[in-house]
Amino acid sequence: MVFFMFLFEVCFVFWIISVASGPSPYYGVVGLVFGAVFGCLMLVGVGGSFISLVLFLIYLGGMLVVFAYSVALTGDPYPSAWRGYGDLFCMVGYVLFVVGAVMYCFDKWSLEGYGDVVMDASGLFSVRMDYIGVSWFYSYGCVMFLIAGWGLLLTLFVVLDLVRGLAWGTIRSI
Amino acid sequence: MNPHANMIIMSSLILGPMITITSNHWIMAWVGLEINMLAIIPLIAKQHHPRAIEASIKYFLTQAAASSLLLFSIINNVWNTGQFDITQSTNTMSSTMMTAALTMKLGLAPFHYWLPETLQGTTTMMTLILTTWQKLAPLTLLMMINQSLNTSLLVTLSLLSMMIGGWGGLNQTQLRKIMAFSSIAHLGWMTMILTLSTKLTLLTFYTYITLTTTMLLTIKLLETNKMSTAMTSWTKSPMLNAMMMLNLMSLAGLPPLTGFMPKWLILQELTKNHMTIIATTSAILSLLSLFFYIRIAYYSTITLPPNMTNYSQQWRHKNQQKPYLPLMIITSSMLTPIMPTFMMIM
Amino acid sequence: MVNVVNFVREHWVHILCPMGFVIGCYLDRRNDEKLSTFRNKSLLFKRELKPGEEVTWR
Amino acid sequence: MLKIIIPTIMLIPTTTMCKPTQLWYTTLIHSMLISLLSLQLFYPSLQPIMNFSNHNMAADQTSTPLIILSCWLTPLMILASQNHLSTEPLSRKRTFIITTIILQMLLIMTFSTTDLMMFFVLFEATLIPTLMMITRWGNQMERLNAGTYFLFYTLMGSLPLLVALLSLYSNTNSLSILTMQLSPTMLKNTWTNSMWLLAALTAFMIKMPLYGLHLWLPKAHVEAPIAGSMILAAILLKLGGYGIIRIMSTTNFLSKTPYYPFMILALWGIIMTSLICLRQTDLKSLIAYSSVSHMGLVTAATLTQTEWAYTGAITLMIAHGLTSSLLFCLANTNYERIHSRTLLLTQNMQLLLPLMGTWWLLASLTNMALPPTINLMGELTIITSLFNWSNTTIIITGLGTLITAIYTLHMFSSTQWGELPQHIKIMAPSHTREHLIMTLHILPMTLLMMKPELIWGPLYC
Repeated sequence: MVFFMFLFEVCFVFWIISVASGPSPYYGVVGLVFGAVFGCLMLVGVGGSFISLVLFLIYLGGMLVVFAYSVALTGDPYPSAWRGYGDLFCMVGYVLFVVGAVMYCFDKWSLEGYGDVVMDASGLFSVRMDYIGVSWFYSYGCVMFLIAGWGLLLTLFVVLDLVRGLAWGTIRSI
Repeated sequence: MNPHANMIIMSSLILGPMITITSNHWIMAWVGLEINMLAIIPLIAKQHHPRAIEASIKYFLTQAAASSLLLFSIINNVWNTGQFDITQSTNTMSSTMMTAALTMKLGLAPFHYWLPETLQGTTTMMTLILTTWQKLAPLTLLMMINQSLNTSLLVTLSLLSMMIGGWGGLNQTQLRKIMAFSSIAHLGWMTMILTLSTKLTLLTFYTYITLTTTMLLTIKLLETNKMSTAMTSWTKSPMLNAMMMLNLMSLAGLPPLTGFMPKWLILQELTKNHMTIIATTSAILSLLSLFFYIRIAYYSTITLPPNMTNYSQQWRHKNQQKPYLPLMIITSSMLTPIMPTFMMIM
Repeated sequence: MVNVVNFVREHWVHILCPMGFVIGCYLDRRNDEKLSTFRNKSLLFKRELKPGEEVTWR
Repeated sequence: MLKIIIPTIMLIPTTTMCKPTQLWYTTLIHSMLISLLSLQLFYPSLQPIMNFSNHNMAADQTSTPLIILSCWLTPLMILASQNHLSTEPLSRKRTFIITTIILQMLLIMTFSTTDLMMFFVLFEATLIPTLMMITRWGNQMERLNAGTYFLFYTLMGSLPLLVALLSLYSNTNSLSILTMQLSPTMLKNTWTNSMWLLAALTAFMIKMPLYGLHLWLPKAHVEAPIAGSMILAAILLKLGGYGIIRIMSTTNFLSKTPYYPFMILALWGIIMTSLICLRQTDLKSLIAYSSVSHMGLVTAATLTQTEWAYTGAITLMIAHGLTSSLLFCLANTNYERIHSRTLLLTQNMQLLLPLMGTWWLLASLTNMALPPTINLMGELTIITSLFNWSNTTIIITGLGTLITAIYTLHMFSSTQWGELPQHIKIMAPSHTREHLIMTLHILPMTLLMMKPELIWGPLYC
């Protein structure tokens, strides 16, 4: 399991680097989706299988929105992948930044405890801890749910309106 | 824009800050901010002009960064205190980060760079919304967490934004950019007093809204976007133009006018707390803003060019009578005597 | 009659300042009374009416 | 007090609604009536009490002459601006007159308020009408620069004053002028109190103006229209002196050391500005610098804080107010004919305008403080009190009076005698209106010569 976790983490970082350094938004979205997949797998690794499933679905939905945004904002007919040294510098710089930040943060904020909590129930509970959230969601979170739904609807409208443009299908004027 | 879509977007624009203001839960406050931010993007980009699109992207990027920072600090706060309650954000580091995020949303220095660009990119009415309505939600959140804010940090930020608001505006010729810098300086006054007295923050905010609204509506009515068109605006509505000078003086906070009232009370509160030097500094920094206000006044009211109009057919400008504008001018210039009432209400 | 109406219409603005003076006199007098009532409450400064005097604040 | 203020306020609708042909004389007559009405304030000021009007307003011996002077100046300003505004459209004439009326109203309230905070607010409030008058109705393009100088110099000084007043308020919980002397917190001679005093005095020193802080004044005077110059020289400078007298009463017992820089600058300024007057080519600038020189005497007097000094300061303020206003009016009559302020271009005026020559003579004589003018009374009292404060000041003050006499004579002789300039082809004769202005300036001076205790201030009572 430890090896799997390590694999997931490496893949997560790899895809996030691809988002950070990729010149074209199309591939950036792909990178985000795969990053989300591995992030959710990491969550499974620490024991939150249900929450990772929910998160994965929401991420996929969100990615579609992001994808729509990026399509709207670029309208790039020939998306380009990595090429040249500039992207390489971006990548290396980002890795260095992440490593530095993690080292710094581990010192400063003592974040060691973040991964240790396992979401299994303990004591007399027979339900897993992250399932309790589901019941809470349907009892207390109704209004929140409605508002979040309104937010998604609004996002749809916003994207549609932005994509509509003047005469073009996308906003090419940038 | 499609009227239905417009209605949905406008109602969300109103709904967002409402959710933020009424919520007691950090996540709901964050959701309100997000809804608000999403709703205003198509309104900024309404003309689909390159500058408008640029403005909307700048706005989106800044606000999204601020939102994510806010969300992170919320989570951090929850991790440390176990509380989603807004008023209980007692963790020092997360409250500092919240300050950074919210001031970024407000456009306070040193996170102010997006504000003049965005305001210059859009229409005057959107400038009005951006400088007044959009400040409401972040400012409310700041006031709600004012117990755990760091006074010296806020005072530093506010002095910085007073300086930047003053110095930045000196070099501008576009009225909307000048209004952006004026907004930065006023926000400085609001955050200055935030940890000492939130009621004064509110009062400052109200007067700021009144003054800025009047000013921008006047700009809208006279269609003066820059200093050179301000030169000839007196042909359109001479009286309104003369009143614009009073309004500008009021924005600068010259004594008998409305703008002086919040400054007076803030200086009093600061002196009461033995922050005399800071009070003097901030009072003198307001002179920087006065300089560019008075420059606008010189251009629009004081100096009349010998030639009639630089633009052809300026006199054909359709003069729309706005019945609310005289009322707003009166409130924005003569409200200081009402101060005792304010103090009693609050 | 027409002359009077015309005269009034021509010169009515001249009444504003004297009217202001009358109002001002009235308000000043009221303030004087208020202040002297306040003064007459104090044991040190209060004053009885002299014969032939109507008010104490002159 | 309300019986002066409310008619003044009612003068504004009168101005906006009176018939266009009657505009000048309606406003003139009504404002003149108001100023005559204000003379009744002299009666209670002869008793040693604060004359309360209501619980916010009171007038005492210090403020009464200044209130009456500001009432007196408004009809004169309206009278003097008629030619200057003759080419303007009607609505702007009305706006101009309303500006002067608002200024009068604010000045009355400033001088009569009993609360230092109200005093500050109204003191600042006079800035806006004055700024409008200077920058909107001035003649040259430099007026914008002058307006900026005027506004920023004054505000730079008065914002520390605001903070100083607020800190005094948070210490003593009252800013009433009447009870200020009784407050115990200002007794100690500490750094804090010295800094407080510095902050509180600088605003008034700039307004006075003290030598070194005076650069805004010649600019403003030169660029302002005639009404602006008159009100600036006659009243607005006196706001500074009045403010110093009021603030000084709060700091009765402080040691004298913090005043030394101000005192030195004031005394040195008397000499320096008089010398500057000697080499001026600009008539209005010369009169402005002469104001600075006279105000230096007033500043020095108010800093010594004796009864005699206050008396001299008030007397000199009133005398100088009338004199400098008269001089500006005279300069303006030349300016309206020659369209230049240069001394060299306005020579031998007494040949062209003989009666004006008489007014010039009288004005010059009062300006150099010839006996028995009230200028002399003021200067003599101030010099005596300064001599009492320190014997060596007699050198500076004596020299100051000497140079004052020299430059006044220089001004008089270079305008009235000499070669008639070649470029004058057509010269309008002097109007009755102009003679009326001069008379209305000279008349109060002459009358005050006969009954000086009206402006004698605290010493008489």
